[in-house]
Amino acid sequence: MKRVPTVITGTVGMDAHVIGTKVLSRALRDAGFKVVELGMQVTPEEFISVAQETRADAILMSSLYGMAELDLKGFNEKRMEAGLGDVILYIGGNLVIGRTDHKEVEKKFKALGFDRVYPPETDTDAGIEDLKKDLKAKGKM
Amino acid sequence: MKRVPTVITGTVGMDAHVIGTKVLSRALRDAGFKVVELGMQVTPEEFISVAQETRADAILMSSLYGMAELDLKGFNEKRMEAGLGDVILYIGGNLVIGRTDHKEVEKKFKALGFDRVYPPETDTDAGIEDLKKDLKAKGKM
Amino acid sequence: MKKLRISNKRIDDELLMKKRRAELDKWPTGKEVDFDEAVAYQKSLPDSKIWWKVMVKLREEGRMSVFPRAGTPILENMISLCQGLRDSGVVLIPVTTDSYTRLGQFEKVQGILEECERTGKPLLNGYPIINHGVKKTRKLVESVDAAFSPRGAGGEIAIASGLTTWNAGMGFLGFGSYSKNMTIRELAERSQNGMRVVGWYADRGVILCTDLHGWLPSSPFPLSVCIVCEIIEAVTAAEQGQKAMYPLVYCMGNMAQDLASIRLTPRLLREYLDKFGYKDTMITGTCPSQIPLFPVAMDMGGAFAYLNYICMIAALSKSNAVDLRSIDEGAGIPSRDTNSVSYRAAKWIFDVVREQKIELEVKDVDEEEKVAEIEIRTILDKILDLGDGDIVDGTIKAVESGVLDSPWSPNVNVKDKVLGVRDARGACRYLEFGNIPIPEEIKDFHRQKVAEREKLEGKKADYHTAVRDLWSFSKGKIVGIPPYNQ
Amino acid sequence: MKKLRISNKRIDDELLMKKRRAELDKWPTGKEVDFDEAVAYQKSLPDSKIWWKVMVKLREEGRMSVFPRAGTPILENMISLCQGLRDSGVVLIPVTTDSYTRLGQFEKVQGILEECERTGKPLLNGYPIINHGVKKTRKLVESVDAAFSPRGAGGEIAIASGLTTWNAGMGFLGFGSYSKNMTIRELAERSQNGMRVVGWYADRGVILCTDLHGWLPSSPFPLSVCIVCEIIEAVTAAEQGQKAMYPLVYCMGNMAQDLASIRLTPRLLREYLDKFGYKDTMITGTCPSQIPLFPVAMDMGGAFAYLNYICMIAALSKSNAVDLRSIDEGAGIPSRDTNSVSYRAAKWIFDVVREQKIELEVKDVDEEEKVAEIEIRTILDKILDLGDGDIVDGTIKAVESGVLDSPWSPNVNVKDKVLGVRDARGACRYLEFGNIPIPEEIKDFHRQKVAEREKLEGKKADYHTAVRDLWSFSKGKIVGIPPYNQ
Ligand code: B12
Ligand code: B12
Repeated sequence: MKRVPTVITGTVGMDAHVIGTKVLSRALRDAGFKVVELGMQVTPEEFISVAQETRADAILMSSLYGMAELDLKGFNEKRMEAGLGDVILYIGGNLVIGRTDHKEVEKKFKALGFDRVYPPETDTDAGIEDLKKDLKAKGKM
Repeated sequence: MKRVPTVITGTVGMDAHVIGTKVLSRALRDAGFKVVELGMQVTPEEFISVAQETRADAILMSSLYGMAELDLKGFNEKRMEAGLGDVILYIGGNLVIGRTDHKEVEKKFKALGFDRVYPPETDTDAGIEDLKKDLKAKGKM
Repeated sequence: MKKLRISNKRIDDELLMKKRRAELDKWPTGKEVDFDEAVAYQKSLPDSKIWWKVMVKLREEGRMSVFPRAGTPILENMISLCQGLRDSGVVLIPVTTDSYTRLGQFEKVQGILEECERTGKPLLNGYPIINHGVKKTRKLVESVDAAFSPRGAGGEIAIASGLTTWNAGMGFLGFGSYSKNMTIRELAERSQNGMRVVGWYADRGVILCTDLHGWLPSSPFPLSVCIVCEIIEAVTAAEQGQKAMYPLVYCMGNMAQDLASIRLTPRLLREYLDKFGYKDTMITGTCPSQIPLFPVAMDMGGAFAYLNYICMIAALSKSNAVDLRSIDEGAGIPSRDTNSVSYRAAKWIFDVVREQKIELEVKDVDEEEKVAEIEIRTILDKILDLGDGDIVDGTIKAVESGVLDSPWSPNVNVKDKVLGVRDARGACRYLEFGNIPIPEEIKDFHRQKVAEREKLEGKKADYHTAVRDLWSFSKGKIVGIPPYNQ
Repeated sequence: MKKLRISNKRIDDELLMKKRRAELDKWPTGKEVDFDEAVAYQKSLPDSKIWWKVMVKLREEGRMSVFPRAGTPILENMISLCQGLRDSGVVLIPVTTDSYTRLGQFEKVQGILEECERTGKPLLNGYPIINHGVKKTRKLVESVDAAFSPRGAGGEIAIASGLTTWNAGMGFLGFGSYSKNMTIRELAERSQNGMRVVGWYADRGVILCTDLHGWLPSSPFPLSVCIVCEIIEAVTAAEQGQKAMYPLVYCMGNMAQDLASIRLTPRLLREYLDKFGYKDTMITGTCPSQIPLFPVAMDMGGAFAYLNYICMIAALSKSNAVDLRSIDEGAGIPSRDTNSVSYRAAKWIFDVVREQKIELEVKDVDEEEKVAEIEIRTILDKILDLGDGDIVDGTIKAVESGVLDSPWSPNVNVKDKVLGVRDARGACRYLEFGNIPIPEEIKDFHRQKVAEREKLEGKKADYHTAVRDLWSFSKGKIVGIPPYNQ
C-alpha cells in the first residue's frame, strides 16, 4: 500500500477488558497499519483529541462491560464539531448488558455514528478486511 | 370403609413400561383396594372383559411409550356398549410422543372418555386420593 | 472343571436359507433382499459405516462417540435427525424402531406410517425399518457418514440396507424387559435353533458387531446378574459366529461402582469367551450406559448435569462409546434440537476431558470390582453346575429357580424375588437376595452397607425405600445427608 | 532465613476514625452508618448470614455452594435475583457492584440509578451499593437466608448493611486487572496505611471473611505467580487483623493441574501465615474458580458441559465453594433464569457426586503440584530477598523488576514480558518466562511440555499460539488431536 493509514484502538469509558483491544492492535500492526494503542478506559474526549493530533483515519473501539451506550452519549456530536466526520468508526465487544440480538445492537450503535458494529468474539481478520475495504473506498489506501 | 372397591391396573396396548403400574398396584393394595393387576401390554378388550367379570369400580391404565392414543381408538365406545359407562377411568404416564404441554394431553384423553389424566412421574398418593374422592362421590365408598 | 458346552442343534444350510426367506416373506419389502447382493453391498461400505471398525478406530485414537437413541417414522425427518447427530459428533447411530415393528405388527404399522407421511406427524415411537424396506433405508445410510445399528428389530432388511450390527445369542433384554409371557426355554430355543445368520455373513467376510445388554436392571440394583447375562449372551452369540461385540455397562450413578463395572465387564467377557474357545471373537470396546430414571424434563439443569456426569465417567474410564440419553429423556422422544444440544455438551467433555488422557485411581473401585467379580463367578459356577457344563441348559434352570433374577420384571415367568436399594453413598446394594447364590460374606457386605444408610436415615430400608430410590438420582439427591440447614 | 517483616505504618485510632468518616462522607448514604450500631447489627445476624461460619459449616457437612456473580441495579430485581439463587441452593451470595461504583463515580451512578428505577431497565452492570445505602441493602440481606459479600466496592456501608466479608491486604486484582495507571507502590501504601478497619471489627468480635484473588491469570498461564500473590494478600490482610480467609483457585481446565492447585494453595497459605506469625487466622475453605474464556452463548451444550466440568473438579476436590459463571457468561450479564438453571445443574452434581465422598488419585497431580510448589517458593524467596525480609518492600521491587509478572495486563506499570500456552494435554505452561525467577530444570520441564505440543501440531508455539489458546476451552477443544476422520 502507498500510504500507511493510522488507526486508534482502546476500550471506551470505564471498560477494563483490555485483552481484546491488545489482540486487535497487534493484529492491525501485523497487517501494516500504524496503530495508536490507547489501551483501556479511554474517554470519548481522549479518542477525539488523539484523533486530531495523529490525523487518524479510523478509530476501532472496544467495550465489553456493557456500558458503551452510556459512555458514548454525545460522542458523535463532539467528533463532528471536532471536524472528524471523515474518520472511520468501528466498535466491538459485549456492547449492551445481557443477552441481546446483535441486529438491535447494530442499529443502536450505527445511530451513534459507528460505521460498523461487531459482536463479541469477532475474528480480528474480519474487522481488518472491512477496514481495508472502507479505507480503499475513501481512497485512503 | 364399608365396601372394598375393585380396581384394575395395567399398561395398555403394547406398552412394556411395567414398573409404574406395579408401584401403583401395590400402593392401591396398601390403601385397601382390591386390585386386579393385569401387568403390561393389556389390550383395551381385555380391560373391558376383566372389568365385566370382576365388576370393577375403576380402571387405572398406564402408558409411557407414547402410543396410548392409537391404542385406545374406539375404546370408549366399546366400554359403553359393554355397559361399563359407570366405571371410573384414569390414565397416566408419557401419553403422547415427545414433549407436550399436559393441558392438551388432558383434553385429548378426556375426550377419549377418561375421568382423570396424569402426567409422568405423578405421585401415586395423589391418584389414590382422587380415586377415593370420585368413588365417594359415586357412593361406592 | 467340566468341559464347557453350549447346546446347539445346528440345522442344515438349505433349511437355513428357507427359514431366512420365510422370515423376510413376512412383509413385501423382504423381496428387496438378495442375500448375495446384500453381502456385496456390505463389502462396498466405507470403514466409516462399519460398526466394529468405527469402534476400534475410536479406541485407537483415544476418542469417544455418543451412542444415542434415534427413531422417528418419516424417512426425511429420520435423515435430518441423524445428520443433526453427526454434526454434533455422533458416529455410532442407532435406528430405534417403533414398538409395533418390534412386535411384528407390520400391517398396523403400514396404516399409521401412511398417516404419518400424509399428515407429517410422527405417530410412531420409532423408525419402522421393515415397512420402509431396503431402498429407503439405504438412502438413510448413504446420507450420513456414520455407522448404523438397528435397535429392537430389523433382521436381514437392516443388513441389506447397510446397517452393520446384528444381535445373535440369548438376548435377555427381550426376555427380561420387553416380554410378558416368554419363557426362558423359548428364548434359549430361539437363539439356539441354529439360525447362524451372523455366521453366514462372517463366513463371507462380513463382520457384524453386537452390543451385549444382559439383563437390564430397570432400577437401582447391583449389576452382577446383568453382567452374568452379558457373558451368557456373549458366548451364545459367539457360538452363532458373531465375531465382534462390546458390552453396555450400566452406570447407576455411584462413581466407584460405575468405574468398577466398566473395568470388570470386558475383562470377564474376554476370560469366558476364551474359556469357551472363542479366542477369535473381538471385544470392540465398552459402552457406559445410563439407566436410572432421568430428571424430570422440567429441570434442564439437572438433566444436563446428569448427562455430563455420565460423560465424565465415560471419559475418565477411557471408553470409546457412551449410550447417552438427551435432556428430554424424562419428557419424551427427543427432538433434533434437544438431541444436538445434549450431544454437543457431551462432545465438549469428550474433547476437553477425554483427550487429557487422565489416569486416575478411585478408592473403593477395587473393592466394588472384587465384590462384583465374586458374585458373578459364583453365579456362573452355579449355572454351569445346574447345566452340568452346558451354559444354556444351566441358564434355563437358573432362571426357573431364581438363581438368575431381577426386580420389577414385566415377565410373569421371572421369579422377581429380589430387590435393590442404594447405600449411603448411592451405590446399589441387594436388599432382598432371593435365590441368587451370593456368598455369605458378600451378603454381609451388602447388609452392612445398607445398615449404614439405615443409620443415616434413622429407619429400616424396605420396599418403600426401593421405590423411593427409583428417583434418587433423577431428583438429584443420593440418599443420606439431609437438606442444608435442617 | 531473615526475620520476616511486613512494613506497616500504623496510625492512631482517632485519626483512623476520622479517615473512616471521611470515606463515608463521599456520599450522603454514609450518614446511615453508625459504627457501634453496625457492630451491634453484625452481632445480631444469624450464623446463616455470616460468611466464614457458612463456609465452615459447609465444609464440616461435606457440602458445597456455588459462589456466583450477581449484580443488578434495581433493589427489587436484585432481591428476586438473589432469591432465585437461594432456591437453586446458593448460600454464598455476592453483591457485584457496577463499574462506576467501583470507580467512585456516585454522582453519575445516581442519575443512571434513578433512570433505572423510572424505566425499570437495568442500565448499570451491577448493584450500586453505595447509592442504595444501608437501609435498602439491609432489606436485601434480610430477605434472603444466605451470607452476602460485596464485590468490587462497598466499604463500611456494606458492613453496616450486614454483608460479612471485607478485603484487606494487597489486592492484586485491582492492580493487575482493573487499573491502568496504579503503581505497585500505591497499592502497597493503600493497603499499608494502617486502615485497620477489619481489625477494628475483629477487636469487637465481628469476624469478616475475605477471598484471596491473587493476580488473576486472564489467559492460559501457570498459576505460580497468582498463588504467590494470594500468599502476599493473605499475610498483609492478616496483618490488618483479618481473621478469616479462603483462596480462589483458578481452574484452567486441565484436571491434573486444577486438582494440584486446589491442594497446594491452602497448604502453602497456612504455612506462610504461620511463618509470619498469624497462627490464629482461619482458612475457611477453598473456592475453585473458572477463568478461561467461556463457550459462546450460542452453544448452550458446551456452556453446560464447561460449568459441569468445573463442578466435577470442585466436587472431586471436596471444595466447599465454587465460583461459577452461568451458561450466559459469554453472552452477557445472566438473567435470573439462566442463573437458576446453571446452578441447578451445579447443585445436581454437588448433591450426587460431592456427597459420594469420592477418594481419588489422579496421575500427574503430584508432579504438577511439585512443579508449582518449587516455582512459588523460589519466587517468594526472591521477593523476601529483594525486600530484605520485608514482604511488602520485596513485592514492590518484584513487580517493578518483573519478578512478578502476568500477561495481557491493562496496567502500564506491569512489565508484561511473559506469556503462557497450553501443552498437548491442555495444561498451562510458560512460553515466555520474562524475569520470573524459575529454576532452570523447571524451565526445561515447561519447554519440554510445550515441545510435545509443537510436535503434535507440527509448528512452533508463539504469540499466535497464545492468542488461539484464549479460546481453546471455550471452543471445547484442547490442542492436539485433530478432528475425527481427518
Ligand atoms: C425404564 C424405561 C424403559 C424400560 C422399561 C422396563 C420395564 N419393563 O418396565 C425399557 C428399556 C424396556 C424401555 C423400553 C422402551 N422405552 Co422406555 N423408558 C424407561 C424410562 C427410563 C423410565 C420409565 C420408568 O420405569 N419410570 C419409573 C416409573 C415408576 O414411573 P412411571 O412409569 O411414570 O409411573 C409412576 C407415575 O407416573 C405414576 N403412574 C403411572 N401410571 C399411572 C396411572 C395412573 C392412573 C396414575 C394415577 C398414576 C400413574 O405412578 C408411578 C409411580 O409414581 C423412561 C424415561 C424416564 N422417565 O426416565 C423411558 C421412556 C418411557 N421410554 C421410552 C421409549 C420410547 C421406549 C421404547 C419405545 C424405545 C426405547 N427407547 O427403548 C421402548 C418401548 C417398549 C415398549 N413396548 O413399551 C420413552 C417414551 C417416549 C414418549 N412417550 O414420548 C421414554 C420417556 C424415554 C424417552 N424420552 O425416549 N423403557
Ligand atoms: C476476562 C474477563 C474479565 C477480566 C478482564 C481482564 C482484563 N483487564 O482484560 C476482569 C476480571 C477484570 C473482568 C472484569 C469485569 N467484567 Co468481565 N469478563 C471477562 C471475560 C471472561 C473474557 C473477556 C475477554 O478477555 N475476552 C477475550 C478477548 C480476546 O475477546 P474480546 O474482548 O471479545 O475481543 C475479541 C473480539 O471481540 C474482537 N474485538 C474486540 N473489540 C473489537 C473492536 C473492533 C472494532 C473489532 C473489529 C473487533 C473487536 O477482537 C478480539 C480478538 O478476537 C468475559 C466473559 C467471556 N467472554 O468469557 C467477561 C465479561 C466481558 N465481563 C463482564 C462483566 C460484567 C465484568 C465486570 C463489570 C464485573 C465482573 N463480572 O467482574 C467487571 C468490569 C470491569 C470493568 N471496569 O470493565 C461481562 C459483561 C456483561 C455484559 N456486557 O452484559 C462478561 C461478558 C461476563 C458476564 N457474562 O458477566 N472481566
